[in-house]
Amino acid sequence: AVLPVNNLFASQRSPQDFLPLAPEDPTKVPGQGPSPLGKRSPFESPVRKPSDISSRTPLQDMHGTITPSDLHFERHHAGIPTIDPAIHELLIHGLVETPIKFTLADLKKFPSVTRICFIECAGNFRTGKEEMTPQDILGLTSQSEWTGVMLSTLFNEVGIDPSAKWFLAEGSDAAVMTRTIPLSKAWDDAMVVYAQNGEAIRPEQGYPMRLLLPGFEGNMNIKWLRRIKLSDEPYMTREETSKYTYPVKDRIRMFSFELDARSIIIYPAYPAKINKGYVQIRGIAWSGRGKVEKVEVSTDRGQTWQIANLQEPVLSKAHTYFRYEWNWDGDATEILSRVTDETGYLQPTLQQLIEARGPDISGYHMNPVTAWKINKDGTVLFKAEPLK
Amino acid sequence: AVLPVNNLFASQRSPQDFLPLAPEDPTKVPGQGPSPLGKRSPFESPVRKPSDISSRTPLQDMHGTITPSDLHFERHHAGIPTIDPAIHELLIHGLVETPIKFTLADLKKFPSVTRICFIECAGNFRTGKEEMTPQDILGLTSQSEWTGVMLSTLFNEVGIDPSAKWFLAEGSDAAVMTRTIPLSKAWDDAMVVYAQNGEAIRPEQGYPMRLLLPGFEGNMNIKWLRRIKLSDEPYMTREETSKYTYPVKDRIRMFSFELDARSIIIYPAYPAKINKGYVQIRGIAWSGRGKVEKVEVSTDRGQTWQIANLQEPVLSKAHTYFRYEWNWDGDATEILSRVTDETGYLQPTLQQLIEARGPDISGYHMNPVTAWKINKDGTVLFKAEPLK
Amino acid sequence: QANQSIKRSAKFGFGRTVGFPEIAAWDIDIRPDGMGLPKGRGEVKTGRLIYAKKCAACHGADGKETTGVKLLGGALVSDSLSGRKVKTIGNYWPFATTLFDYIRRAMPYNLPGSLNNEEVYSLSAYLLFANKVIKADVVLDAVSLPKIIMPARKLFVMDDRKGGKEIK
Amino acid sequence: QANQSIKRSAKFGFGRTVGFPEIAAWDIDIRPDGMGLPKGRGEVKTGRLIYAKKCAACHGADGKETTGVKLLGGALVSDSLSGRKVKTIGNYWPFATTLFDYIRRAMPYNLPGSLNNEEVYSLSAYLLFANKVIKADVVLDAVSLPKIIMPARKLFVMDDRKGGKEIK
Ligand code: HEC
Ligand code: HEC
Ligand SMILES: [Ca+2]
Ligand SMILES: [Ca+2]
Ligand SMILES: [Ca+2]
Ligand SMILES: [Ca+2]
Ligand SMILES: [Ca+2]
Ligand SMILES: [Ca+2]
Ligand SMILES: [Co+2]
Ligand SMILES: [Co+2]
Repeated sequence: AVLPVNNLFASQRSPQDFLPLAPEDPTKVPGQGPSPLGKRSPFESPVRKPSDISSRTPLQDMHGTITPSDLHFERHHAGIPTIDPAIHELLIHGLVETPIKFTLADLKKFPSVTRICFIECAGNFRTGKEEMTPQDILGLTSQSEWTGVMLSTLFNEVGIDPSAKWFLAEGSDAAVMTRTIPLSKAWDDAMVVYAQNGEAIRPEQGYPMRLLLPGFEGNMNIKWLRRIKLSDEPYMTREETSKYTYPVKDRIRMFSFELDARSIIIYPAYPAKINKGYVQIRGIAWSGRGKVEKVEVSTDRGQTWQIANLQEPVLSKAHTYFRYEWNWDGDATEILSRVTDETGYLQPTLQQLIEARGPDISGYHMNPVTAWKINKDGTVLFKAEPLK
Repeated sequence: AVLPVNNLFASQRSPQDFLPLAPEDPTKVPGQGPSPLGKRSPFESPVRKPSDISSRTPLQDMHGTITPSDLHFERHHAGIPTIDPAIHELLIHGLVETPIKFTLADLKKFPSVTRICFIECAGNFRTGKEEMTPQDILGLTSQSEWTGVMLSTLFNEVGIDPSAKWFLAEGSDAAVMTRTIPLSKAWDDAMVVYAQNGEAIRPEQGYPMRLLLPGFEGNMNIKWLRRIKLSDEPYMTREETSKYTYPVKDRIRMFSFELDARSIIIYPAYPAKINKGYVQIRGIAWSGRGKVEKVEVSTDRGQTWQIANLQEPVLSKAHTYFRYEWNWDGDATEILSRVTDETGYLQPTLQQLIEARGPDISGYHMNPVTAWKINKDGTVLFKAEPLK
Repeated sequence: QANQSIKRSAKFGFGRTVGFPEIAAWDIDIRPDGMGLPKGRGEVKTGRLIYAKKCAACHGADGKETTGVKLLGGALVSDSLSGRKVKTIGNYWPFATTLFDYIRRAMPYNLPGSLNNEEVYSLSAYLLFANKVIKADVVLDAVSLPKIIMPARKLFVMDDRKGGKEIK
Repeated sequence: QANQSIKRSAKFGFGRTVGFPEIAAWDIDIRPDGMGLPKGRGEVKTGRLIYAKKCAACHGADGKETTGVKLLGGALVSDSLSGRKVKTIGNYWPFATTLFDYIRRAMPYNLPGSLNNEEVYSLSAYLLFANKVIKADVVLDAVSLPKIIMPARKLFVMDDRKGGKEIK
């Protein structure tokens, strides 16, 4: 289990790259004094992998469950708006007694609530080649400690008409992103959050306020939230019809909000190289439907499964770190993980998903068990199973 | 309970300061695309308050329990060393079977463990004037999700001689900081950690590795750890004799490791201004001896006490967020909080501490109940009680 | 964990009550039944002209993908339901109202919110025509647009996963 | 939470066994019983000269605080046990070995680790003399240094808090 320093971002940084200078004996040189804001060590530079429309969290580098805010994945449909928090308002209207606009300062006056949960893009799964890292495969999921106000608190404030069954949430970005959400989610655990990991929510995550729908498709957690409208029927917006829908046999499934349980081993994973002997297998598991009940790891290509250790505390709809102590005998093999959530759902194989949904299976809500191939020389490759 | 945007750092930034430009209607302007690393909103700039020797976490701005890594308090005695993680080694020797040096890569091969806990400077208490923020009074405490290896794992690896009762821990900074710690802490919950909030530990917190002694004086959690020596008696280093000791009546108490339970209201607090009516009182409570059992809040100068809500999950030796729903009738008053930990210890008043320790009471291990004065105009001031 | 659902009839009184004009300025959503559609009308031939000027650069001259050419905004037009490889308005969009709503709020990508209602009706007409959903002479307005039955409508089903053990 | 104490007799085998010379290079600690003290010796008068050159700038010409002058490194010298306001070597340090250990590892602040053992013995001698702990003619070495009984020694007690309800 060699995890050499600076291998973490091997894909971004070659060993030839310039490394900063450090004194040979740091005990002989007084160091820099205190400062208003800390910085990373110049020897560490974790990065998201950006594309035109998203950027991915370096899961393989995560030693815990809270994603550093500047490494939280991004997905936006018209870029990150710059919003003046003194001007921004949230309007709640439609089937309500009193339409009200709330400023950020207003929101902060309401009872505040904090919860840790993941946000994951519904399209979070890539495959195709062996040289893929956890970040490449599943980097569109991140976890934060969110603080804000329960949506139910705001809904009680405006007064909800009994005929309301849905609410439209709309962003203040250039896509004016819109999704319809069942009202029941508001009475369950939806929040409007303004803080992330203790401080103000980051611009990429919706500054100054976003909707938080624990366990639901990332896209529905409308960022830069400016409007909520109560309605008796859904709006069939572009993001809930043209996008975030997927073929299931001869039909197209829409309004599939909950993200089914999944897991991934993040170590050892490409491009790590391991040695014979003790190897701690590490990964994360989560479910949009509640708590992780158990994670099983197989080190023999899925023939037998062993229970992994779950890092306490195990929270609902939250990335849960798991670990499994392995002694690698040096033979080529495949290692896999699978999660069972508290509803009894067991993470399926790709084959099971294809059987359930048909051969036209697409990129949304794909949560198959993923395997890593361990070669005799200790190198690790992604087992990129074909989609058909 | 007005908490206007940007009031958070009122002490650092005056309203006249330049604020960034934002488009009048952000829905009409495509925003910036994805990037490798996120940034704060230009409208938010939380900062630590640095002195020559330390910097303080802006507790009043914290909406959760995990301190953003770049806002973690600092205390160092000879500055922050720059350490090349490829060269740095940790030596464990003394009363051991086999003296061993571990590189960072070696440490990462061992079974890893994650835990959330606070680190607090034993000298974390300032008083003296009414215009003090929670950051000024108690900013030398912060909380992170730490990952590393149990010290017991490393001790099993080197083999501990039965005569060993203490271990010396030494840093690689220019102070070559040294403290002696009872061996029992290693068999209990001590760790050598290399990750903080998911990523590599920050330079100010000991990059590439530090000792973590949950609940013990911050100073003992030796940063930039380079050496551990097992011994049958303590070393009486400068930091455990000349410093981190304090008068208790006619004696000087040394080796007082555990930080007794304490709490502080962080909202409303100076310089906030509140309005008549609903105000959510918020704060943090913690104990170096285990879990927070309960937090009580008084809104009538300590005459009566009510139970505050504790944010779940409540973890051992961890900052625990509490909230209390208050209706302010507009009269001048004082608000206070006090914590009871799972050992039954109730946070004392300053008077009780003076009674217990005598009038020479000093800056270490001072955990008195602190009060905020609410004036009729809604302004809030620290009730700076005199130390004698 | 955090879901202490706070039900209270007493109001906190924070926020600012707003009236019709202020709501109307933001109230841009459109429902499948046509609720929210503004006054105005649009024709295919006007739409074709606007499309050429404001949309073709990113979605192609005829809205279709040509092999080897990557469209910045993707294809919008397809011939039939059979070729489901490229998902477009013609073969994948269940409601015509979505088209009006989406174009008005988000397009053109470089100048979102810049089209007036007549332009949006016209573009919707042109794109529905190009996708063989309507004839060349159909005029779109708040009454006719929601009546259009989209070819893909019948394919769409609400989520039928029920949670629990089943893989679906 | 995280404390699954892992007791195993089997070794993981990670890390590198090191021998005496490599350990010795880092093994700078000194115990109250003198264990760790190196060869060499130092005298008050030599110490006074080194102090003036390398220490006085931050700790004052005579190691004492003068009203109105903020010493960068604080006072090191006091006259008696009575004036406990300024905590110094003379009135607050329980062990003389700590002085040698601390000066060698951390002083002078701007050039830590730059003093040789003879210099450290000499500085320790001078500072103990200035604090009226030893006479001007005492020679410090590995044998004599740990024998010094510091005035404050008798004041120090181990933590007597026992946890639980008691405020102490
Ligand atoms: C500068 C490039 C650009 C221009 C000009 C542009 N578009 Fe787009 N269009 C895009 C992009 C990019 C997307 C995908 C947006 C996203 O990521 O959600 C898109 C998406 C669309 C879609 C949704 C397609 C689907 O299947 O979901 C429609 C409809 C559309 N555009 C219509 C138009 C119309 C009509 C115009 C002209 C008024 C126009 N576009 C001009 C770039 C452009
Ligand atoms: C450039 C400034 C500077 C110089 C030069 C300097 N010191 Fe210091 N000294 C300090 C500072 C600053 C501290 C406090 C360090 C800390 O924060 O832990 C200190 C602390 C000390 C202490 C501990 C005091 C206590 O009560 O805990 C001793 C002893 C000491 N110095 C001795 C010396 C000696 C001997 C020399 C010369 C060889 C010296 N110093 C040179 C700045 C200096
Ligand atoms: Ca998303
Ligand atoms: Ca085998
Ligand atoms: Ca400290
Ligand atoms: Ca009153
Ligand atoms: Ca409308
Ligand atoms: Ca020694
Ligand atoms: Co998405
Ligand atoms: Co300190």
